[in-house]
Amino acid sequence: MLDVDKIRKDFPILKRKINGKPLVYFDNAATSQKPQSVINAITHYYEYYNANIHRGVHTLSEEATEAYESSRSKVRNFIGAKETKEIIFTRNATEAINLVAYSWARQHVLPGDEIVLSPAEHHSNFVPWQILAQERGAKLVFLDLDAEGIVDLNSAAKIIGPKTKLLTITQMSNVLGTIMPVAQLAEMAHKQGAIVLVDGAQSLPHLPVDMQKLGADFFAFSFHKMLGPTGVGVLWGKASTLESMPPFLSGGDMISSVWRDKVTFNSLPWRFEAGTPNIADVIGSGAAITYLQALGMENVHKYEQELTEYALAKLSQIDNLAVYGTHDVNKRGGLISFNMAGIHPHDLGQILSESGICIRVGHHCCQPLMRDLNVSGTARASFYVYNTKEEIDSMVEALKEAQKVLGHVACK
Amino acid sequence: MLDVDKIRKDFPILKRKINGKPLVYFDNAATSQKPQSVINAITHYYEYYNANIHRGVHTLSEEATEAYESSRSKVRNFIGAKETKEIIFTRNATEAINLVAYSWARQHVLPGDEIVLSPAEHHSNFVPWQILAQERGAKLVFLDLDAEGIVDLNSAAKIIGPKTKLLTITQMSNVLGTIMPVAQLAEMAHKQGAIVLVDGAQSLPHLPVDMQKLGADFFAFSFHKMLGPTGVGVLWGKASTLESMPPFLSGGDMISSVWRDKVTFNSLPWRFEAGTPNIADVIGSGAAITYLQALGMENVHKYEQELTEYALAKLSQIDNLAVYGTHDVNKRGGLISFNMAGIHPHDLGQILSESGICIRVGHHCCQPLMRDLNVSGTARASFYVYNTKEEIDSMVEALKEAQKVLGHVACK
Amino acid sequence: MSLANDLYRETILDHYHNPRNQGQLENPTVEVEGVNPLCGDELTLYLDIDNDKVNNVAIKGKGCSINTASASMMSEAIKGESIEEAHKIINLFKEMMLSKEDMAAMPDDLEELEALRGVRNYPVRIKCALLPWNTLLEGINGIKSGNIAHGKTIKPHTVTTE
Amino acid sequence: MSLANDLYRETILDHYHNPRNQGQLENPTVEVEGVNPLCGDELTLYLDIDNDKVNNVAIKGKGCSINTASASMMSEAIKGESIEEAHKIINLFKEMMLSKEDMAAMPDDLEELEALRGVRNYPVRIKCALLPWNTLLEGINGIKSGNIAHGKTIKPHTVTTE
Ligand SMILES: Cc1ncc(COP(=O)(O)O)c(C=O)c1O
Ligand SMILES: Cc1ncc(COP(=O)(O)O)c(C=O)c1O
Repeated sequence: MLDVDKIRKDFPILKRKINGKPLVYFDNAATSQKPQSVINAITHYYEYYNANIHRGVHTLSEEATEAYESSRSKVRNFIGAKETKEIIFTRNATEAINLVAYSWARQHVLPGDEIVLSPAEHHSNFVPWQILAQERGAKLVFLDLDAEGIVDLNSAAKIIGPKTKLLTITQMSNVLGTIMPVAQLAEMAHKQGAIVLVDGAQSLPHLPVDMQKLGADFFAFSFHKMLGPTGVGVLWGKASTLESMPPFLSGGDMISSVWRDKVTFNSLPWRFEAGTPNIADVIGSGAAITYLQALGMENVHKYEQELTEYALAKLSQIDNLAVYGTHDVNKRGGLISFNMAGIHPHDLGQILSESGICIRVGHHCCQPLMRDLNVSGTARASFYVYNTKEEIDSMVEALKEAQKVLGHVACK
Repeated sequence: MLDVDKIRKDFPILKRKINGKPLVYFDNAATSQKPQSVINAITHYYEYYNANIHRGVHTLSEEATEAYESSRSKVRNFIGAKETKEIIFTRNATEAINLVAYSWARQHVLPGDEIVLSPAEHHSNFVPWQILAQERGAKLVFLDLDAEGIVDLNSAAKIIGPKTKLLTITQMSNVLGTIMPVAQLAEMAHKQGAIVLVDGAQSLPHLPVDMQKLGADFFAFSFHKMLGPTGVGVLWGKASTLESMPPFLSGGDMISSVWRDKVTFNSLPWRFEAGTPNIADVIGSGAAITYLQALGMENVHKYEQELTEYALAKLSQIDNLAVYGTHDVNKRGGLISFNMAGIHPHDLGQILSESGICIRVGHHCCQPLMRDLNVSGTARASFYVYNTKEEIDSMVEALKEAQKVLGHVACK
Repeated sequence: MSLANDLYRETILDHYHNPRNQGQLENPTVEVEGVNPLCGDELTLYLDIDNDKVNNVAIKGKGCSINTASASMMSEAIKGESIEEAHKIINLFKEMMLSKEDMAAMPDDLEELEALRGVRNYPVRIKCALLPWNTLLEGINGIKSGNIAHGKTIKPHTVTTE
Repeated sequence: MSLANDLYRETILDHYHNPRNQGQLENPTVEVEGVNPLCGDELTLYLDIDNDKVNNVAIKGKGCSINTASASMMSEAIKGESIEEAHKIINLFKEMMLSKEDMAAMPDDLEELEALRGVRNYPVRIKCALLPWNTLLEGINGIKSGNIAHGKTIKPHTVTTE
């Protein structure tokens, strides 16, 4: 199990007070906090061996190249990819998904093809496909969610069919917290000859995930949500699929030879990394993996389940508070969306903030789901390894306080 | 004038020794070193107010949003842009140029159109246009360089014509160091109704540049070359031009409203910033601007001219050493490419590195220019505000040493 | 709690819980949609304008307390006013929200709007308060410029920090 | 200077300044281009292969000292050898460059290649040393697999850190 007291000491921001109260950071699904080791990896790079990579023969450049590429190996190991060339560094999960939309999909998606996705996709795994579908005359087809907020496999078996060219789905909903049956869906899609993209932005930071078991062809995530710095995402892709794809962004470092009238491209993974990469933060991301691996992803997941169980029980004691998605902690991760009758989430977020408690409110970049739920937004508390039950208690107190300030108006 | 002793104390990496010798960093055109204030801005963000921006109501998110957007204002002010909405944060200059290639050019460049560029463009301002031209049946047309390595205006007047749809040109060559007559070229292009993109990756870090005088429609640069962190670039565009462009990357934060079957996009500049941005490094980039503005870009430029004049004089004393590009420091910046007869630049770079001197060797992502010069590569020393004449002396000594080790073989 | 002083004053809560001029008009001169992409506030404004006068206004939408209260107060402030007067009120309000210095108190007949002054201290919420006003501005500018045919809907413009 | 011991040994400088088997063949069995995108080294290898034997080899290219010397030594090592033997030599050389542990000395007839052992300590230069060998490998594999028609050119493959 996790030694949370010890973990908390690794996160300098947790010393912060807001309005005299200790910071309670429950906005981890938006972005996580960073341990000292990640911050130090970045600082050490800038203070000791900052240089541009790949094309340098001098000492700094060699050291920087070595550290940058060793982060790639760490990613490979962390997600169980077969080869380092399957790991492509992007700015964030959003860019990773766009890379697939521009480079793979614009080669393969034809008029009449279907792109199947869940109605709970984040805008980043939704809008690129909406634009593509419109451009290509393809069709977006939505899976159904069951009462618990999980993709319904029976109905999926009917929806995924011979016209399906791509199945794209989040492994964990960033609104409902639900874990989607990705492996089963991938199997259905593959039987139909479709390609499968899994959005791991919410799952990989919190669950053990293994590319050899997931059944996906592409997997996208962001480091800033998993203790790493802002500015780094990853697209994992099966080598054979990536090999067949044309470049997306072009420029320095992704070429092999350039003439006035022709060009040959570099091999994987560099073919998809144009220009000077975010060297410092890729190195910092390596440190984030080291930190998570030391904790153990099984332990991370178990601890968050414990927090979630505790929080769900506490929240159920508040009147007029509704939680979205399943209450079964075996089917969900540590993020909880809720609404309080008569109180707009925006107001809730503000009142909690006065007590130093950071939650996220709004549509969470999931407007289609908000429309399905018929709400303009929700309040969302999301946990990570440094959160505690005491912090959950503080939140529950603050929620009750908010009810007093803004009052549930029965007659509205 | 600059107080270089004081400046050097601001750069922690300059304390480093390599093989017992002080680091001499002359690879600034590849990436610059970072002052403590930039490193601290990043560290402070992570240790004190790290949060996702724009959609948060809690304190950390408000503070982070404020800091992120204030970097945008600093950029606006630094480059003399009219409005903050003209400043779009990207990963690097390469991505900024690709944004124009995907979003603007794919709307406007038609078969038979001409894209005019110099033969000295960096791959990042070359390959995207080569790919586009091929895709669209458009034509790349090359300007001529004069004997000094500067675009020839007389011949340009003949080359830029009614078929020209885009003129794209670097303001300073990253191989020759030459400053290109961008304003005059832009005027010619505008007379023909063309759009003008200026690659400012090498110029903005070293010269005063003002969008109101430059005459460009787009301007691209990278912060890592101007004392800022890796992972941040900027595309500046005229508001009216940007307004007319469709989104490039899509996903979170760049939308206004999303339905299952339609989407509306956010206003500028956010329409072009999809997903969680590189928050920490954008904030760090703001600190880099503050640092440069305190020095004064006129002073930066003058000091580098002084170094360049000194270096050119010293290098001219070495036998069999040829410098590329003009020797007139009023027409060039502080980067010098050279070759020594009989010694491959790769070997030169390695030997200098043994003495702690970092220069760049190779094709500098300018293979078309290398082919024009009929060399496989050059050695390049590039200066910045913390470099000194003593460091240039060390390099000159090391070059002479290299000549002894590898020997100029007259009979080859 | 300073929040109660700044943000959740009684006037605001009153307008939030009982917003005025809710609903929609049968045959509006113009219908304007406003949306705040960052927090999801949405509203539609129905304006009945004739002879340069705002005869009637109705509001449909979901928003937070600040947004709802601001829209509600706005509807009361402009109903029956000339377009010119409406412009003045919009400007006064935006100045109160956005100007760096502390602006003088609102004129007596707009005194109620003072309740929203505290919002200034909460940058994120300023957008909530401004959304109805910017939407209104777009509506009356659309009519004045003659760009908008009678009965037409003006589609969501996006609200920024301006 | 340790560099002189590791990298710029006399044997290497000799091959750099006077590279063997330079030029091109009139009617090669196969012509292979190799390029190192990271530093710009380029070379073309002409191979005359008959009855599973490397009858002749010629090299055209521009490269640094390590690259040039490595290509030159390689050409001497494989000329006249059977394809099978050439494979063995390639493997031995790659092992010397890439294996984590220090490999045993090269057999006597390949002793000269020992001069390149020091390159191991300079990761960036390993690619320079390997480029000719990887290019050769591509050439003989192309012939063996029967994929390559007589006289055909194999286009640049890209060299990575493997
Ligand atoms: C002239 C020029 N343009 C573009 C670039 C590309 O910059 P980046 O790699 O930061 O995208 C460079 C830097 O190498 C450059 O020198
Ligand atoms: C499920 C999901 N997908 C994608 C994203 C996009 O991540 P990023 O903004 O880092 O690109 C997020 C994060 O907000 C998410 O929760």
